[in-house]
Amino acid sequence: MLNAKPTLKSTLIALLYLAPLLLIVGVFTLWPLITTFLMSGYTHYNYFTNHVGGLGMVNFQFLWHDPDFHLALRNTLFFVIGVVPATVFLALGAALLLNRLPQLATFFRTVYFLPFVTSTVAISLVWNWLFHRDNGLLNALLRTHVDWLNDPHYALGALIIVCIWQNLGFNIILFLAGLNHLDPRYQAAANLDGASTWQRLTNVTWPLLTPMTVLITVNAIITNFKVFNQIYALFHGTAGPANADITLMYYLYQKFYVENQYPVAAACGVVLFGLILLITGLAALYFHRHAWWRGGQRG
Amino acid sequence: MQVQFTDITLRYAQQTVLDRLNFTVQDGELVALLGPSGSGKTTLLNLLAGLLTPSAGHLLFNGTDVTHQDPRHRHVGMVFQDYALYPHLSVLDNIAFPLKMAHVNRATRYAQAQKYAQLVHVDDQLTKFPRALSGGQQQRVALARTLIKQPALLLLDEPLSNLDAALRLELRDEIRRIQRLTGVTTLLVTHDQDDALRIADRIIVLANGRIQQSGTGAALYRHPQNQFVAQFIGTPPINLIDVAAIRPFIHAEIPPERLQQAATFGIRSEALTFTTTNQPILGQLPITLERQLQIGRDQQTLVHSPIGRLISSQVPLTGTQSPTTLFLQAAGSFLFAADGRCLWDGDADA
Amino acid sequence: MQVQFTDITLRYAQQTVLDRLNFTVQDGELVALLGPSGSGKTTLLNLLAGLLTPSAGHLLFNGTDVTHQDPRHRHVGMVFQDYALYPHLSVLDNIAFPLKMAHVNRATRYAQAQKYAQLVHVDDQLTKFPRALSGGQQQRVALARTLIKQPALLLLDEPLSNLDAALRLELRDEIRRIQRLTGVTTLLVTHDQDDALRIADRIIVLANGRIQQSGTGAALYRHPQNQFVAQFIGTPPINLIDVAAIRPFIHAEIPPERLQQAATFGIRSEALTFTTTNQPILGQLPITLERQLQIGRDQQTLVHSPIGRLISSQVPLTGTQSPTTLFLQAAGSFLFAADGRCLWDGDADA
Amino acid sequence: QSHATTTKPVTITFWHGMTDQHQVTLNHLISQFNHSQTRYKVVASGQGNFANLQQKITAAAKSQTLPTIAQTAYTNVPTYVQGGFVTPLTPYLKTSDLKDVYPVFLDSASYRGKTYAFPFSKSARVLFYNRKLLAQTGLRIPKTWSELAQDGEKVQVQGLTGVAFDQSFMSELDDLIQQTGTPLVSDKLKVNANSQSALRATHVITDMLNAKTATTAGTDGYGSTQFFAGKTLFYCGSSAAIPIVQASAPKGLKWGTAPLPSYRGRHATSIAGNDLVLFKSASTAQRKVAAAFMKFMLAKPQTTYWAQKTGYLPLTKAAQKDANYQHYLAQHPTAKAANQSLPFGFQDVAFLGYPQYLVALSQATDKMASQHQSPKKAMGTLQTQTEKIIQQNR
Amino acid sequence: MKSVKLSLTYLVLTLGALTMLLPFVWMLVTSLQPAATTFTGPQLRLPPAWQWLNYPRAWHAAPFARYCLNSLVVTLTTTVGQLVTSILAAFAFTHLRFYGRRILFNGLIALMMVPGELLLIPNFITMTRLHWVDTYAALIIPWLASIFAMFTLRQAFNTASATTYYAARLDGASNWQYLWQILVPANRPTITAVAVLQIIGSWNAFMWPLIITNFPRLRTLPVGLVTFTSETGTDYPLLMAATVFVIFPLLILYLFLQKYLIAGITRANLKG
Ligand SMILES: Nc1ncnc2c1ncn2[C@@H]1O[C@H](COP(=O)(O)OP(=O)(O)OP(=O)(O)O)[C@@H](O)[C@H]1O
Ligand SMILES: Nc1ncnc2c1ncn2[C@@H]1O[C@H](COP(=O)(O)OP(=O)(O)OP(=O)(O)O)[C@@H](O)[C@H]1O
Ligand SMILES: [Mg+2]
Ligand SMILES: [Mg+2]
Repeated sequence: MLNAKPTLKSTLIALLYLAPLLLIVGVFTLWPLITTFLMSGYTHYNYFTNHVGGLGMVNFQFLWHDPDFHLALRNTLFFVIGVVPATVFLALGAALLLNRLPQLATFFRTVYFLPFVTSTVAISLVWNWLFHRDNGLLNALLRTHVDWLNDPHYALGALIIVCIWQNLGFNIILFLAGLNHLDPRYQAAANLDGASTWQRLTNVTWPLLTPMTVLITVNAIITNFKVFNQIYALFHGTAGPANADITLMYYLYQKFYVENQYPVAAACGVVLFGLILLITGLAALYFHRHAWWRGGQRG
Repeated sequence: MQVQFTDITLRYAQQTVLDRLNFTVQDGELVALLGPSGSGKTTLLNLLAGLLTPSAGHLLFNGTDVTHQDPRHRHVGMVFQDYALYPHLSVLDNIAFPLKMAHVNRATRYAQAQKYAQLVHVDDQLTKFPRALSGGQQQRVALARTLIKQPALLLLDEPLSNLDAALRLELRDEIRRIQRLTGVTTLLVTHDQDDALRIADRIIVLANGRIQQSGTGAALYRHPQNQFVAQFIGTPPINLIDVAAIRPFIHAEIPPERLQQAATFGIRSEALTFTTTNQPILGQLPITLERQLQIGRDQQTLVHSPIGRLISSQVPLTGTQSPTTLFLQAAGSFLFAADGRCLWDGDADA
Repeated sequence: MQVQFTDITLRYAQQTVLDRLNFTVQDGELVALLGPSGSGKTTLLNLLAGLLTPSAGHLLFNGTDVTHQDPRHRHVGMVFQDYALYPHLSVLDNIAFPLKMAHVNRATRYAQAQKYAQLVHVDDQLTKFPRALSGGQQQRVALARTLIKQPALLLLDEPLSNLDAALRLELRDEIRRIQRLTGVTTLLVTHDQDDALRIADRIIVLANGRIQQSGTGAALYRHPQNQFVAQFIGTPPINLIDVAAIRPFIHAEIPPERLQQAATFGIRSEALTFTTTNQPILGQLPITLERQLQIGRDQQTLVHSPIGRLISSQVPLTGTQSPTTLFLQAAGSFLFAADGRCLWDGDADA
Repeated sequence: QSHATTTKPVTITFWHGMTDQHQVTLNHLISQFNHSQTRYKVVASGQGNFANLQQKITAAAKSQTLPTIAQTAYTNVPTYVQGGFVTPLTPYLKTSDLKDVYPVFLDSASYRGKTYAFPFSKSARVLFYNRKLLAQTGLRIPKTWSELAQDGEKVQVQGLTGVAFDQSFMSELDDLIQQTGTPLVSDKLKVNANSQSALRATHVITDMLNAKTATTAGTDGYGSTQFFAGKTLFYCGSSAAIPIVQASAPKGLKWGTAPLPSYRGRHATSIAGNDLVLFKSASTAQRKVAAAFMKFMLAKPQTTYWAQKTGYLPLTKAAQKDANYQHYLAQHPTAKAANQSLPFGFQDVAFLGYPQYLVALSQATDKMASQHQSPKKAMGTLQTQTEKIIQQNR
Repeated sequence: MKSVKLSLTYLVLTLGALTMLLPFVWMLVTSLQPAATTFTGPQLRLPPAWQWLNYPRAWHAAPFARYCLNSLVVTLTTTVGQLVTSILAAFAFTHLRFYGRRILFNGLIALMMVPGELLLIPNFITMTRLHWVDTYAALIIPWLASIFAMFTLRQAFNTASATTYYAARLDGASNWQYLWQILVPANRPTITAVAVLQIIGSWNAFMWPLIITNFPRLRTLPVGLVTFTSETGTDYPLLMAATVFVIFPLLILYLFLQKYLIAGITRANLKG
């Protein structure tokens, strides 16, 4: 209860509640992860016969020296930094706007949800058109003549835009659910306390939304670190012009499924995993410091 | 700030909570709002604060129509019935919040907050979050948060209900003092008639969507305009008897046509006396003593009489001699019509 | 159910809220828990309910140690200070919830819920959700929900604080009636001493982590064991004067060594009388009248005297003749040591 | 796998990456095979597109749940051999069975002296041309790459583009270097990416690109998009795309196909496409069935039917000479070019690490196309990368 | 002032909505184009003649009826399963005290970071060991747990009123009863949101169903969409037509669930 301490019995009971999830996650996520970790240390490994020539850091050394990997790493970090904050803030903004609509809220919510169900193929085709150098809408609007998708300078930016746009609906839904949970009394109280709309947002809504923000941020970091499908679709199966959009995940995919470099792919997976862990950890730490008001009891 | 309700009606889905309300609160007045639970007191405050918009009618502040004005611009401070403290802010930050919104600098606002925390005796809880406060502590923080912004209109929704008697008296007087000092127009919702009678300039009794009566505490107590008010104000509650039953016992002169129209006879507990005083007497009632109760320095006596059970607060604690008759004083006796109207008031009319 | 606290201590992070508490509540007893805001009343109820586990000590129900028993198996009913209604259930479902948990069939449980809703007068709100209820209505729903399960131990945390006087009296008596009828052991937290004095078999005063005194209402009022209790119980609050200041005015005999040890002299408002009665008198005080206040049928008089400002409730409303001396009755006068202990009690010792 | 009984036919499973109409055609042929006798049965199942199919084979190989045969590129054979799950066809297909097959299909299909891959869905690269523009500009179909380059320059002033490539021009580059006589990677696994002749050949394309007389398709994927816009004279594409080009060409556009131009007097056209492989896990009986099915597919009626319906190349000389097929060519003149290319068709040598090499090649061409990297630099990188790949996989 | 703000809000939202609508409209328009016209590059232009027949053609290009049934079965079971396992776990993390709670939770969050592409083949091997290839079990069981769903629900449960929990426990509810009778209904919007996201995830799952099944009998709708792409190009009109009927059920479902995304009761009129 309020100040209860864990006991053996309570731990057993909790494990019963956790068992289904743990079982499935253990078998289908943890176990493959372990095999991947192991594989990343194999040298002269025959993937099919399972013959292990030896153990070592060769695969990591390979990554260390591979310029493509460096590029992928740089692109990925750049991409995540470009996408995550924008995703969180745009989704929050849109959710806040949607939340206060007196009319047509359902309509707008549905529309914003559309990209999430529309097929990636259709989306990438439309963006292909929007970004097209000659008959693209973007160039027409901006009065430019940029080859967004085929110019290595712009291709990563284009990908960032597409990813932000596409994940918006998903995050809006989550933020709307979060906003729904807020007690309107706090808004009323802040209103009476003289808070402007902006002050209400920064001083009341935003801190109270912390749990949802943590969720969305962590999730955005994770999914964007793992971005692959959008690249594949947007650049017609390549990693963009001159590898401009190669990400760690694309690199991993290519090494594993195209080049049959299984241990290298595993090593890349390990690096990717470690990297996400690090960044997510930092984000969580940041939010943790800002959310301890929930009390030590739960949280 | 002068506040004026003109023909204000408020309906929720099925129910009309306030029905064409008209009244004015003068600038600097402290008005207590009394009324049964669910009568619309909180609703009324919410209307004033701008958190609800009336279904019909207009709300004027100093003569300006503010019916549709944003709450933020009304300069209203409100203690919510359930406090609505910000869960993510410490006590100090909660209290300082309105000042922060007004862009008061950090040092000044914390100094102020500290001062108000002291005022409501939560200065030893400043770093705690609301979750870790007791009910009464939360209520006090809410009060401090409201007072600190020095609003033009102060709305207090049962701000002291969770405090112990001593603290309650202290804070009640403190509120009164501050109110006097700053001259802020104040509406105080309370269920404690003692509070209302003691600090309010005027009391408004709200029930069934309408204002039943408005006036000073003494006026309401001594000259209720209808049976509801008579019944609602005063402990122990007024004794209500069928007029037909009591008629034989009344010897003094009550205008007969009034007696004719009346349906109910009301007797305050202090109007049933053991001895006669220099006050006019209406009659005498034979009684048998049923039970006596000492509450603090106060005693109540439950007696049995031919017209039913009655409560008197004027029978001394009996050692041996038990009274057999009680006198019925005119002051404190009322006649009510079937629709509740007060037809005759022993204090004023006798 | 008999409830026994043995050496129970409860600490939060920084603060010891309850400090080696020992007391017993007998089976069928109704005990009122009084104490200043933040003194740990809610904490104590939470301990009983099993929502908190004591940091040290044991809790016995009928002699069995239940310190670590699951709340669900304690057969405890509790009205929470903040009601804790289920937001997604209608009023009817809220009230019926405990019966649903007990697998009572649908028809029976709704019939029962209806009955209890009637009891607390929320039967016209049955289909509403908690958010659409007024504060007092929510509180009544919480009360009904607790009563319906007919617990073996009833814990009421200020269950009537948001109700108007009439309803409050009615429900208070209703609680008492049900309690008598079912013989359920009950702990009632209240800030209303009137409630406590009127329905409790016994009152426990909790402050500073300890039980200050326990006894009937009259005992606490007339024979407080320490200054805290004397101060805490009774309105208007007791007058407290420095012993040195009052000594010259005391003529009757008070044991001198007591007077020597004492630091403070306490005088209840009703011990300052206008006329002498057959009660022993300690002395006479010259006064000038400062202010008189009529509250309902009660009046309080603020007077100025050489020993400071005093409140008396025994000065009649003055028309013309204003009193110049007041008598100091023995009954209602107390001597307190510097540490608060009561050294001499005018009622018992004089 | 279940053993064949007298009553129950021996069943083999066949994974392929054919979709839509091609799948229909394939299924038709398979059911013909199944009905042609009662002892064998082929059960085919589509596994998505080729990328999906590769993933499935990898997964199945790893977990030892492979089918009997599967469609795959012969360039994967070295990897499969190393993984030890593919078996040579030689014991089951006699040389006589294959003698009529165009040698180009078989030459590189053998690895370390054994034949593992059976040609299946093959295509060649051809030159598409815009008849109207050709007539307008008075140009002829170029016979050589230099003609093509000159044509590009000539029409540039009229706002026209000479040639459009697909997203990557690596096939064309491969062809050009092959035509110098020293292929990018020789049979002895010698890498010739940055040889003088290879660089010169590379310049043929990059010079055009830099002069903007040629374009790559970029994210359009296929050069045909450009070609259809009517401002491009030529388009280098796969013969497999002809049916689709046919269907989607704008109304007014008249176009034809021709074999790719020659370079330095030599013709060479790379053959792309997929083959069939037989997996080791198959029982002897199944292997025999697989062989029977392959032979069935080589028979004239099947081969011609397959070629006509899908636009893939006919596999045998007999099929090409077949009157039926000739009639088809007459009606579909655009299909001729690919067939004409067959005599000088070639396939890359397969070696362990080929997929890595392919990625490196594609990156090199991409760098030249989108970053205008010099051939010297790009091909130099390719040279070292490829050498390293071959070295590591030795 | 208020109305200016409001119209600004509408303006911004409408602009956003247009970009959101565009791909969808494009999809619809393309699905009605004559075959292969879009091969000339993506552009929004009305078809010269509306090819309604694209829909039946696309429908018959692959066993979509069968796929649809499979998709339904898989989506329903996995979504319900995920919700159940996630709800149970989220409850344990928020309302139960046990040793290693923090570590276990953080460990699970870390597992969210494992790239799915790495899991494919090891899981396939597990499936073959279990002899589950080509069974519904393979399609369903690995997806019965979702750490993301658990995480979302845990965040929601964490903000639930503590006293309500205590009240329910005192009212005789076991943890189990509290969970299902109070906590879950009270968090309906979040649970619906999670469900919607999971449904979409399962419905669009492509790689796993393809890898784990060898025959059309057990395949799901997205696998059917591969029919329209080949090595030389994609038949966009048919693909889009198929896509439209593949995602149509999701839209209907979303419209239906929309009202549950908003908590009707807890958002009743503002109260003091
Ligand atoms: N979770 C907590 N963490 C730390 N301190 C707490 C916590 N809960 C309560 N307290 C402190 O414990 C003390 C007793 O609290 P409790 O709620 O029992 O008081 P109470 O007697 O019920 O007061 P009230 O009459 O105001 O409701 C208070 O000082 C409060 O601040
Ligand atoms: N959101 C709502 N929807 C419907 N009815 C409501 C709503 N809010 C309040 N009510 C009803 O309006 C009436 C007045 O409520 P209000 O809260 O103003 O009462 P109150 O006078 O403050 O009562 P209390 O003293 O119990 O707090 C009550 O009957 C209540 O049930
Ligand atoms: Mg209220
Ligand atoms: Mg409390």
